[in-house]
Amino acid sequence: MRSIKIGLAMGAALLSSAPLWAHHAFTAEFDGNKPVKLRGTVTKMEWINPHAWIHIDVKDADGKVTNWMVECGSPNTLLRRGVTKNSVTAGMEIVVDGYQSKDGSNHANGRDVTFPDGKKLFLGSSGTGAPGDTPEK
Amino acid sequence: MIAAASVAAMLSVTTLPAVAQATISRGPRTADGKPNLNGIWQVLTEANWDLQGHAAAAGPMVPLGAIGAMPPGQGVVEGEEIPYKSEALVTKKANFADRLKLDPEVKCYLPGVPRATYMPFPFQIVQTPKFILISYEYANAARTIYMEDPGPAPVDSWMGQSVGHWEGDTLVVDATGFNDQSWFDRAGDFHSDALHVVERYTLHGPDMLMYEATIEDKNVFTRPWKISMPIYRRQEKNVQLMEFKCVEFVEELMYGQYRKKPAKQ
Amino acid sequence: MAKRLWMATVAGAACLSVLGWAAPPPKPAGYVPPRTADGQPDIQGVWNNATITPLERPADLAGKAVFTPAEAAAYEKQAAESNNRDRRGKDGATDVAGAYNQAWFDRGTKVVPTLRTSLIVDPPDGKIPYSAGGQKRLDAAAEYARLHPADGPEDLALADRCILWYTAGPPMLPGPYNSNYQILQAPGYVAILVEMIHDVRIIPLDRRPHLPGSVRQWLGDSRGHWEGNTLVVETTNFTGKSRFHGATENMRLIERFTRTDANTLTYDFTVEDPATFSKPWSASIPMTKSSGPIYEYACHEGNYAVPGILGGARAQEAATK
Amino acid sequence: MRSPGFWGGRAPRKLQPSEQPTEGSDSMKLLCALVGILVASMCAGQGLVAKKAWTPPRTADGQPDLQGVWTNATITPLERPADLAGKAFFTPGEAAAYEKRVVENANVDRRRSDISADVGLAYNEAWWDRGTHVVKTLRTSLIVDPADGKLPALTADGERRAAGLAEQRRLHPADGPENRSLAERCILWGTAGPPMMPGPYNDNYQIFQAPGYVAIVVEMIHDVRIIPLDARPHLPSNVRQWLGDSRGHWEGNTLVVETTNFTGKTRFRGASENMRLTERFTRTDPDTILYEYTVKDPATWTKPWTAQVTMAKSNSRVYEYACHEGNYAMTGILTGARAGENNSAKAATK
Repeated sequence: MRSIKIGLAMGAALLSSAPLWAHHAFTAEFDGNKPVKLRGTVTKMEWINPHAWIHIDVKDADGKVTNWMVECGSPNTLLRRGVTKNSVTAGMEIVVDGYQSKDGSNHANGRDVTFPDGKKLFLGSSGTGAPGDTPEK
Repeated sequence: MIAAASVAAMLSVTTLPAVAQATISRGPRTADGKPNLNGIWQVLTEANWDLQGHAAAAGPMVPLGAIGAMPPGQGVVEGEEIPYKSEALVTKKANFADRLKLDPEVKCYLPGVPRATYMPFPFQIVQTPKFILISYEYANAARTIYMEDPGPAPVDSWMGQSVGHWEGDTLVVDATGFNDQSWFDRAGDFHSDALHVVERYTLHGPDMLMYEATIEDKNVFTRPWKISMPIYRRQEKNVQLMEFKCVEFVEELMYGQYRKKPAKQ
Repeated sequence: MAKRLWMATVAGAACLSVLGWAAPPPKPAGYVPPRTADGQPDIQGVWNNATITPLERPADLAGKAVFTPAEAAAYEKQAAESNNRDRRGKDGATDVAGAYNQAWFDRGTKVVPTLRTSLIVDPPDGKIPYSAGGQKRLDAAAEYARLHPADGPEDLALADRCILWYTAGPPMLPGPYNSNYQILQAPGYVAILVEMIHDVRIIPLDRRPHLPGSVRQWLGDSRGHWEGNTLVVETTNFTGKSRFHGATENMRLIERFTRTDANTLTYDFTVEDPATFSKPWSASIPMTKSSGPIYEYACHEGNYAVPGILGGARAQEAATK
Repeated sequence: MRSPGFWGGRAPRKLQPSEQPTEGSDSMKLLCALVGILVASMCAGQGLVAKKAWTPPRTADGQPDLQGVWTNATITPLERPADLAGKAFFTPGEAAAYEKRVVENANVDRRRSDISADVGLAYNEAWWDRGTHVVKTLRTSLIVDPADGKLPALTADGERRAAGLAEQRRLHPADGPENRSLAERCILWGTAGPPMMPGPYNDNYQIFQAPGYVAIVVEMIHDVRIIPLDARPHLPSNVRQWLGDSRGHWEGNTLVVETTNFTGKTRFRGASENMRLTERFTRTDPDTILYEYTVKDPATWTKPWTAQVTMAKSNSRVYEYACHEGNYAMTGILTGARAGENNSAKAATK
């Protein structure tokens, strides 16, 4: 009983005390009032820090193609999970659910990046299955 | 006959470069019996301005005057010429012409390999049996040389992936996994992501390392080519690497135009 | 053995003539120069090459290679008078070109001891043998200079710009003042400190190769070796901007330094540049021992003249508009 | 790092009695005395009473061997949350419950209804690596001194400076690059510190030792701390560095590192450039380094404070984290701010 109470209290504490920011404030770069949902074809994947960028060609209803850049996280995290530069290849079709940049350029954050069937482009979460998650023998 | 042989030996000795003749001392050793490369090192060469031999020249920035000029260098390329493919030579020349905009060093970007070695900044080697760390003062760049091959690099990077082994008393480093962003010098010498560098570090006495790098990139060069230079131990009392975190120094250059109140030109 | 030596001498002579080293070998007057500790003939000391003998033979001396002693004395007297800057010019332009009092000049007062009428000893006419191409470039450069006398600093003489004086050369020619040199020798090197613009020529003697062809220097790239008591210096890698009598960057220079007596260093040089000269040409200048010292000639640091010349040109342009 | 919220971790599952630092014993005894017999028995149950210390292996030159790749990712926060006031340690059961809840709450793949919060979550969970465990000591905060797990009170000067910085941030959130955090500028991450604090991902370190030196490669922004052990003097005091100037020595099996010469721009929790940092690295078992640091800065805090983080051995590698080279975000943030200003100006003229 006691431990449950503590658990509940901790959850509340976490929400109140943990602003979820990455390398930089995404709220400073992307506009919450401009949600975008893009379905496109990967043209290039930049495996760079501080953030990886996926370049995609998005075709609109009239058939006009626009290139978008989609901001992701630090590649290093994924490298520890076995991802390599061959994991994302040009021609892959993906769906990006995110927010457009405040300056109006064709940049969006990859708030949720999936394949068209809804499966996530990258799987994994903190501390699960990462090679480094188990101590070295 | 004996006399002839000794004359021949004398002749061959005198044709060796002076540095090779100086290999009298094998230098210090680590506990595991390897040449001890630990220490703070720095080149004394103008290779960072241009790997090839070059006369002094004015720099690209008039207000910098003599501070910004290019010091002359005799060149560190074996055979003098870098064997560019013809179309790559065009790129190199264009790089040089537009170097203020394009040289990654201007923007405080990571130097890559081998340029990190001959930047005019010291670096420190921390040598352990399984890993050798090279910490460069410029842009706080760092490389770990893996003495056991960890397998191919998962993605390309600026400093690449380095795998080392000992050939006798020479540390041989095989470096791959580079992106195509770094340059070899301020003269616009460049490479693609197919770059493969083999470096050789050999102690000549306690205070000098002979450095060689063989550079191979089938997209840019017609054949592998080699540079070499001595690297000297910094011997000042209490010498240490200091910070050259230059990002701060290029923020105005790179982002000044986006300021709320841009500085007046 | 003797035969082989003889053959080598013949071969050497042939080689010399092919290279155009037509300068007469200095008289071996029996003088044996002292040696440095490492065995080089000792040419150290402060030397001065000031002379009133011109590089090229004046037109009115055509056909006359050597003065008699009396002619030399007359020539020296005349030169001293006409050179005397204390004598004011006949018009403003001439007078202003005189610049300043005679005391500031130090061109020497004597012709060379050989009494030659020109420093050039080959060709025999004492003239630089320009090729057609060389003359054309020279004329074009003169025309350019006429049209653009002072558009920018690059239009001024190298000496005006404090970049290079003829006294440094190489070849090292006498100038109107400060024609002083100090030679120092160390194992493997001969160093020549030129007073004008504190240029130093450090000449390695170890037969190393020249700098890469892509590297070009105002003073070129010198390599030396001893032939008997003569220091022979070969210089290449000049810049295309050096402008030594219109020569191109491919000029090749051979200098020969021979101490012919305690107080004389005979300096001979041969210039080769087929793009400019129809044949190699040679000159000979005696350098005289001097008590020194060499003083600092910082030039650029106090060169008020460049803004003065350029500012003057701008003012003149504004006035003629 | 402006994000104090990511205490990720991969602590091994069980804490051995011998892992407790000898240094911690006094304060732990004091704590036990303060909170009474119930807590004391809990402490004992978790093996906080030091037994015979594990002896670390030695390097060839005789240093205790700290070498290897280590991660300090943990979900334990720096300061004890208000609702855990008075509770210094979890029981193993409480820790497990806490870890489960935090991991669930943190999962960013769950979209948030608050749009601003949702944008702030940036990208999918796969890119994050905050850890899933509390520190091995089962402490509820990284701060161990003061005993309440909170930063000590700011001095009047410290408060004034903190208020000034906050005001500066409010008035000039993105006027130019220097208004942004050091991490956003790719100058310094909290993982490098020093002190070296866990962050939201890539909390990895590789320690190298050679005679006379300990070198710590910090994955974030490839910072390297090379710590001389020869008792040399610090750099002249006019030389100020982001990472300060570190000098180390061994006290038994503990590496003690003193760092001074910080810049006034380093901004570690509002500290001044005169901050003096003492770090203590003790390898308590093959897979654990107990990392403890004490911050002294009388200009900022009314008294020194001390925190502990356990670092876990990792079989991963340290990968290159080039940051500045691909920092498109700085341009995006500044142009975003300019776009916002233009919009406001247009709205005002309508």
